[in-house]
Amino acid sequence: MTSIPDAKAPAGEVVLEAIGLTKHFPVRRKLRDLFSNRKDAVHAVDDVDLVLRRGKVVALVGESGSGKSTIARLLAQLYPRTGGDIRLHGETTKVKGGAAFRRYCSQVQMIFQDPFASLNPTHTIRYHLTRSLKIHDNAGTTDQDLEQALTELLERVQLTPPERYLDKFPHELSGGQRQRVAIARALGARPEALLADEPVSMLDVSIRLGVLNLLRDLRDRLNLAILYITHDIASARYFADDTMVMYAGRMVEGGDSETVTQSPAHPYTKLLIESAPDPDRLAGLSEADGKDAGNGEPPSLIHPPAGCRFHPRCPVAMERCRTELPVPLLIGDAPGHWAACWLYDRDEVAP
Amino acid sequence: ACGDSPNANKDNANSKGADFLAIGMPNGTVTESNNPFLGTAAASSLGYRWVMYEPLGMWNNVKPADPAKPWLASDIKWSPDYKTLDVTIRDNATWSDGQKLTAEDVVYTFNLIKEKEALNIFALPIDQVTQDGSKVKVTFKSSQFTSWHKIISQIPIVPKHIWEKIADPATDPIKQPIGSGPYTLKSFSQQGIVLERRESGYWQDKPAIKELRYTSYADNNAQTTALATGASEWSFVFIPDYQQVFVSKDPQNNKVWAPGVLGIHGLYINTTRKPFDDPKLRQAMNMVINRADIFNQAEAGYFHPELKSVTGLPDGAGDAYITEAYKGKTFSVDVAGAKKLLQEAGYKLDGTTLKDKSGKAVTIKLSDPAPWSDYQTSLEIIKTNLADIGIAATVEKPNQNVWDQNVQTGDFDAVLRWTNGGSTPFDIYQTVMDGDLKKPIGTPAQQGNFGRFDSPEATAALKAYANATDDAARTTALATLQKVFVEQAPMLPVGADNVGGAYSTKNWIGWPTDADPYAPMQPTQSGALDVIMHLKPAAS
Amino acid sequence: MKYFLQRLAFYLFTAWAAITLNFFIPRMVPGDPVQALITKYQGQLSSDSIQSLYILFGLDDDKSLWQEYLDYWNQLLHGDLGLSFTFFPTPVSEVISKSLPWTLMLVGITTIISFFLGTGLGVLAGWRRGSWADGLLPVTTFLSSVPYFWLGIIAIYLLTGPDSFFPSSGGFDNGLVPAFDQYFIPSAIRHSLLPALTILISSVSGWILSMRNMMVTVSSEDYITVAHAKGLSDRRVATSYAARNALLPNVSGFALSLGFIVGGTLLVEIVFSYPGIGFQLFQALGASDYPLMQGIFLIITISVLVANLLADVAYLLLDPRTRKEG
Amino acid sequence: MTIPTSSIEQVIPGQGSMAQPEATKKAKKQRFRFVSNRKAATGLIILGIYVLFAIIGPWVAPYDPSARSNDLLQPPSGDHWLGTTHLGQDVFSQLLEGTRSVIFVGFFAGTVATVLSVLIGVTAGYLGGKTDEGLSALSNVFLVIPALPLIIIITSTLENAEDWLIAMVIGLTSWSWNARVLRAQTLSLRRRDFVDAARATGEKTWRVIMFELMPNLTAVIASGFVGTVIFAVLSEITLAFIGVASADTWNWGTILFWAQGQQALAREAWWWFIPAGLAIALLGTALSLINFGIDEFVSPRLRSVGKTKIKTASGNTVRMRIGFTPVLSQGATPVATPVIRKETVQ
Amino acid sequence: MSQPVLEIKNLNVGYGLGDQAVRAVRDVDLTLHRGEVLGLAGESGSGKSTLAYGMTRLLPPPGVITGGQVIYHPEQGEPYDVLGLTDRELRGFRWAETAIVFQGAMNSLNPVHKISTQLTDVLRAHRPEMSEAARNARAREMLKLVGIAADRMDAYPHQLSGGMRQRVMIGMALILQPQVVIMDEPTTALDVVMQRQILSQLIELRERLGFSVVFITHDLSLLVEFSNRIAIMYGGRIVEEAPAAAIYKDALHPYSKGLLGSFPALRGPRRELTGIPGSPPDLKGMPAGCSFHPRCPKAFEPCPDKIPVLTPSGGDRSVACWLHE
Ligand SMILES: Nc1ncnc2c1ncn2[C@@H]1O[C@H](COP(=O)(O)OP(=O)(O)OP(=O)(O)O)[C@@H](O)[C@H]1O
Ligand SMILES: Nc1ncnc2c1ncn2[C@@H]1O[C@H](COP(=O)(O)OP(=O)(O)OP(=O)(O)O)[C@@H](O)[C@H]1O
Ligand SMILES: [Mg+2]
Ligand SMILES: [Mg+2]
Repeated sequence: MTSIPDAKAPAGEVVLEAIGLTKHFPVRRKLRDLFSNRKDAVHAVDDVDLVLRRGKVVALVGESGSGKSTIARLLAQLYPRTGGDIRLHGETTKVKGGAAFRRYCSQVQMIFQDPFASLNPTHTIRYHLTRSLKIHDNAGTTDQDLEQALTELLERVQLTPPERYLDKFPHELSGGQRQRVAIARALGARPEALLADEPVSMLDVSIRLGVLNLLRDLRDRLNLAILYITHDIASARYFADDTMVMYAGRMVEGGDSETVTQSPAHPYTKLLIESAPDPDRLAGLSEADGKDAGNGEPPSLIHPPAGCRFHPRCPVAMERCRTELPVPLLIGDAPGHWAACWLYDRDEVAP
Repeated sequence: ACGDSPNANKDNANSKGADFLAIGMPNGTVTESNNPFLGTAAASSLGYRWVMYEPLGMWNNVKPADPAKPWLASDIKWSPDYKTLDVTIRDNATWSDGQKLTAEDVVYTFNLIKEKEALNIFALPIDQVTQDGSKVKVTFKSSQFTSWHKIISQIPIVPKHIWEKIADPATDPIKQPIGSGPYTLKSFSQQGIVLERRESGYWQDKPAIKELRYTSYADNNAQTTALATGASEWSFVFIPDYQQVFVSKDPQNNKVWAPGVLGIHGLYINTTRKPFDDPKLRQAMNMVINRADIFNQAEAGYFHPELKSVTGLPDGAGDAYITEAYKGKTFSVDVAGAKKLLQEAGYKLDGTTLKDKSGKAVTIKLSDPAPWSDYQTSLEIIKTNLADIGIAATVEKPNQNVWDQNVQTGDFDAVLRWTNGGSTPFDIYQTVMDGDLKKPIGTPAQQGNFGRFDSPEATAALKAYANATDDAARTTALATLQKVFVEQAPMLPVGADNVGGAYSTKNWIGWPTDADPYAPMQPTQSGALDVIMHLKPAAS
Repeated sequence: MKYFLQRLAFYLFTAWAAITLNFFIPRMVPGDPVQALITKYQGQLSSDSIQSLYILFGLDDDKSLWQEYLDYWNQLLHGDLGLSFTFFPTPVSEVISKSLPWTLMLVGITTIISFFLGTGLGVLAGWRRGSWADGLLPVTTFLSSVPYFWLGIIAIYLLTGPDSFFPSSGGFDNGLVPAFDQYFIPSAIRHSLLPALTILISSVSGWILSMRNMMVTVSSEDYITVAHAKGLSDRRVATSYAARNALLPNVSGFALSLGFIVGGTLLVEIVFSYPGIGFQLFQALGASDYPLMQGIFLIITISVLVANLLADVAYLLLDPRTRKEG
Repeated sequence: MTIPTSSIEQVIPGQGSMAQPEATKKAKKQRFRFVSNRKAATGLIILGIYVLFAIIGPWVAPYDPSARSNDLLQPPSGDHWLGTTHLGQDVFSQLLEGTRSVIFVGFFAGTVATVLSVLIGVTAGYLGGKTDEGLSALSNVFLVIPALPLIIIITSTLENAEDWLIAMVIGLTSWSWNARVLRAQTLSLRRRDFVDAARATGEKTWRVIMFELMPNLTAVIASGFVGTVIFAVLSEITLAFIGVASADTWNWGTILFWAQGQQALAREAWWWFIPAGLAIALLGTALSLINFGIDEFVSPRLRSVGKTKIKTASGNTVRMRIGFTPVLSQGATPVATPVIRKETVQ
Repeated sequence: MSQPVLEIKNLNVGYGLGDQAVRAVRDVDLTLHRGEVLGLAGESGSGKSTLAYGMTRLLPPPGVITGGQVIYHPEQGEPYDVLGLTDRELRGFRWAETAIVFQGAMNSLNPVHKISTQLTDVLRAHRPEMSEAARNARAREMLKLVGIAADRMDAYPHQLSGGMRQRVMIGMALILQPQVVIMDEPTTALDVVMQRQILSQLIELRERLGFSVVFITHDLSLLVEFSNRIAIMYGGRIVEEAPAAAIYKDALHPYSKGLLGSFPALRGPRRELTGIPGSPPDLKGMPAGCSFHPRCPKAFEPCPDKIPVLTPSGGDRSVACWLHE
């Protein structure tokens, strides 16, 4: 039984690191709870470790409600955390507001899922970008500097010619263009880490690709550390260096993207991958789909199942899974590929 | 089926009113309280206390100098200094529960007032009340010359045998009134009260009207409408343009009679404020006020009878009191005279602006609460009148509470207000000029002299008048008072108070008139009982 | 439970705050009840009586405002609202109990009718958008902008008269005594028609408009389209699907307006001389009658709170989403 | 009390209808769409006329509204367009003069109430927690206390009830409903991404409120403002009518007060009573129309469909309605192979 | 299989009238065969939903059907034009012959009624002769069919999870055993696991009950997996129509190609993703000629001028492109 070591080759400098990150949302109590002294909470994120490195994209996949956005918001310091630690360049940071928060923002920026909602409909593109530049003192001193900076930003996200977009309102742009503006706004702070929370899920299929390619391009050119959150595991494979899989608030599997998607270890990851639409299936290229395992609902996060949170849906659940919380275990098929599943405990397999 | 319903015999509610008289007052809603001593009780505000409870005698406001008509007292005698009252109680009066009314009840009533300060609404300085058979003697600590009428005609006599059992007569609503009057309470609702005639036991011939129906209307408008439609046959209410609104609806029967009484309305001037501390200026102002306009436009040509005598005493009621010096002297608008007067006194008319001696423009703020539309109209008229001599007046309409306070504390330039009324001119002059009532600016003067008029002469004369023991002394004092009032013009009188009413002769006739002013015409006065006793069915 | 306690705390706090305000605000009014009384009678009441009135009203001894406040609470907790000044010595509770039923009957019933009528018409207007029902809107907009009292006065002028079916003022024929019999009830109904009509005309449009807007909003919800797709009859879609859902937001508005019945009808009652509580309040205001004002405000506050409570409950009953379980 | 005509959920401009990318050229038109709303335009025009009279009324009035003349209670004539009062004052001049006070009180009170409701509602909604609870409790208390009686009481404590004081009182007592609406609205806005996005960019709290939230609340604030103006106008007129507020200035309530006190209708002087009431009703209508305009602007669903009745090819008229899409023409014969299109180039 | 159940002929659907008018569906011809799953793909705004609502006349104002026919072939009897039905007939036709499952199940269910009510009121409207008990039994049966315990009958929509709600909708759609079920993005709000469960169930049911499905989504990989035939829409027109496998292997229209090259594959070699440059057209300023030509990498001389029509190009497929003319 080995716990996960920092097995990654030091590909890049660690920018942002989460250790044992935990977030519980308190639940409003109801009448009947009066007599029990219980304090209910949504266990949105439990004990999550995550490392973002320069020039690397880490994908976070998992079904809806598994806590992906919560992690992003925690990392952006938009929520106070319940437990655990967030380290920026190795230093524990906990900021609530004021100058410290702005300093933090200038290094960690977030992009939201919905480009239709994350831009203020009442402001022009120029306003959005100017604010982001000004707050982090990247606007220069003169109007010209500012104009220059704005142009640069827009060019960086391939909105050219910039003049065409600067004075438009968000609703005058297409979804892909809006998401580019959102990205440009994040870049205005010149961050080192970018938290992209499902940046393309609201976009049209044909446009998604452009935005993802843009992000990849930025990673390469600006050497950004990117957290790419998605529920589309195929896009994680395409776009991310590493992929982490979440289930009901916990990390269940991680490793480099190709390995995780091609030889998933955790039963949940397997289910996820099996369920993903796959045109090849029709052509008979993949194995016949067995009776799907995951019949059932995701668990309640207020009273999460004891032991492994996936065990009620798991086709191969063992007695142990019901009681004991699985620890991350190395699989061994590729460096750094791990899964939190007792199936991979040697003690379990051996006998 | 509904035999026991209180409304069972009310089918005729809207039919011909041969049996009943519909009396109305614009008093808003009422709640059931028949305590005759409390002005707030329904019995008082609507006036029906006087048909249930009776006074010792009937005093006629319209002829204030006349002696009281004996009522429960068969004989009323005042000592010349008006400190002792001797009354003989008639022996044929009974209470509506059948018990006999005796002198003991009268003694009880006077003692009640004496002991219960809350019930002593006239602040009577009763000294002693003694009884001797059917005779009662009441002594007072001071002369009651100026308030004898209150004692005789405005104190309801109540039955001792009932009232002595009441825990607190001051706060008891007396839901089952027992009185000596010709009517008893039949039913009560927040809108209307029905009284029915006592069929036996009343000491005089019973009145012709079987039932009195009192209604409290929400406001003047509702009351006027009721009068116009005939739903109300008798009321005391201000009717703008009564000819068109009321009389013309039934010119044969709809009538208004509004005789003046010894109580007036006038513009109180704050005599502490410059330049209005100058009697000449006030006099000049007095000379330009167009009382006829006010009477016709603001008071609808009847409500506050026009004051003609410069003494401020109304025609009719005041006639007996106008002293030699002012007999026949009447107000007339005299702009030229006023200008001349002002010029002589050192004022300058600069174009349309009057400048006082120091060269400052004379301006004045006239103030009265907005809801008093007749006052407001009067002020508008006064405003234009004053403009004739270059005084720029503005009309302010503070709300009533604020206005009250301003008047009492002397925080005003000029207000239109009433005086107390009484059986002699004393109340009028006292309200305006009594130095004893004067308070420093800022301290509320509750009883009168709101303009802070300072005249030791008038103060002394008022005292002399109230305490005199013979008519000669009274005449002398009165002459002084009138002289001060006319020459110093501390208040510019504009109209008389009235005890009139609007009534209909459709069903009932025999109302008091100019020709036969036997009683006041206001349904809330004690004289209303006298009126009701006089009414006879109209022969139709 | 926390929610429940919060609600309770809210109601208690609101009641306390409102009652306290009700206590202090009338006392800020300059002048006093005795003076107001003297002034009200404009010379008919001699100023000699001032002193006796102070004694009568119990205003002769100087108490600190704070002491009065404590006394007031003490009285209140004993269920005693004091004696009214205007109607001295009638207890405030009696004044209120005599006038409250009138207001409740007139305005309460009218508000309910107005709500249902307005809602019904609103459903029609919203459902049949573009049909004749749209013609209702400008008319109702105009009518809702007409001041109550103005409409009432014109109605009195035009419709009442000696031979008119409509009486011009009051709650019932003079000479009658309130009782449940064949004389009084018809009379009371006849007297309530004009004021009721006035209120109805100027209040119904609010309901029409808000219901119409809600209908329009709800009509474009997917489940309405689904209901059509299911081939349900037009009436069923309109009532059971659209109107049922559109009604929800109006419920709290309705409750709120029920709460305002007592306070909101001052003018109608003034204009029609209706013996209700609004008119009573108006009289109390003119007479600096603190006890009565406080009493009426207390009633208003309580009724608004009760109405809010009812709204909470009604919402709970009507919207299953608020009925949380498990 | 203003009854909200639209539900709270859908008052965010730029949402819903605009969720799909729209033509860029339309953008500029957007700004003026509110004005091009027929209801709003009508309302604005009428209001504009009122405001104009509020400004120039006293100058163009043919007479001094308080000046007495000898034409007592005259019906409308060439000299006195709306007749005279019992004192011979010119009713038309009173009406003109009164416009200023009405408009002033309406707008001033509307402003006071709006500022308060924004401060309290938005702060409560944005900050949440204890602040929210405290501020919500405050607005609830004000919501429970009946506004009109309260205004009457407070006004009667005033020394001299000048217009601005009355407006102040009305404003101070009538903000609570709007505050509640704004709070709910802010709560829902706060959950929207652009607020978080602005925070994540590093904006200060006050800037988020002022520059991110507020612009999105404009429509709600505007409709609350208009609602309060209606309420304030009616309150002022009511106060004047019952004679509580009674400064020296003329307003329509004062005219009605005099007319009623002098029993204008009973004296058949309709010209004295009717016009002021109509003026009020018309102003109220104008304001309501503006509010509908705002509602429709904000919630496009409420917008009346340009044309609701259309003609089908067969000449029948059908009404557009939900659930039964009109069919304009049916191909009578099945077209097997669509060869020639009616349209080739646009 | 080749027997048509629904034939859409030259259908034109628009929004608004006069100069505000938008033509969202243009001259669409489409045939749905008995028992098949017809996929309808295309990017957002291409008119998929408009087509689906239009052919059932459910498009809310300002939608209007400006022309065309929708011929329905009942199991027995003569085919008739759905667009020519009176309101009464249309009500009878709806749900009994074609049922619709919408995108958001939460919004498709009335939040204030129990699901039992919503299931049975279809029966009450269409089978008035059925007894209350029979109706309930039928509703319970349908719930069981879609894998929901019958004891959830009395639940309100908000008490069910998203997946369960969508199942309820599917159960409701099948309750009258219609010939055609139209599904407009029935699973976009669900996550992949749930999506697969529901779709597998649906396919299974179709095999059992034999209805035809029109399946709308813009997720091509999903479509390819689940449908028999796919029609691809662009700018209100159908640009290509072919069996699913054919399209996947070899899309003819450049737009179809682009779409297929836009999504990353989960399995197999990491293929190069091309995407489609440019942005979707604006319906009001539709480019002349082939509306795709401004974005088309292969656009040539006739494209900007002439509108290509959908023409068969062999093997049960047709395409509207000058390249294949
Ligand atoms: N502010 C909050 N208060 C209470 N619970 C919350 C809050 N935010 C999120 N949650 C809960 O926490 C859990 C995780 O939510 P989160 O938004 O992180 O999921 P997600 O993985 O991003 O889902 P999706 O893919 O739908 O975006 C969910 O059960 C959600 O209901
Ligand atoms: N009410 C409307 N008024 C005007 N145009 C509309 C309206 N509704 C939709 N449209 C337009 O009609 C076109 C087709 O819309 P439709 O909803 O059918 O597309 P879709 O293919 O279903 O898109 P999605 O995949 O986003 O659901 C779009 O361009 C849209 O802008
Ligand atoms: Mg998320
Ligand atoms: Mg769609």
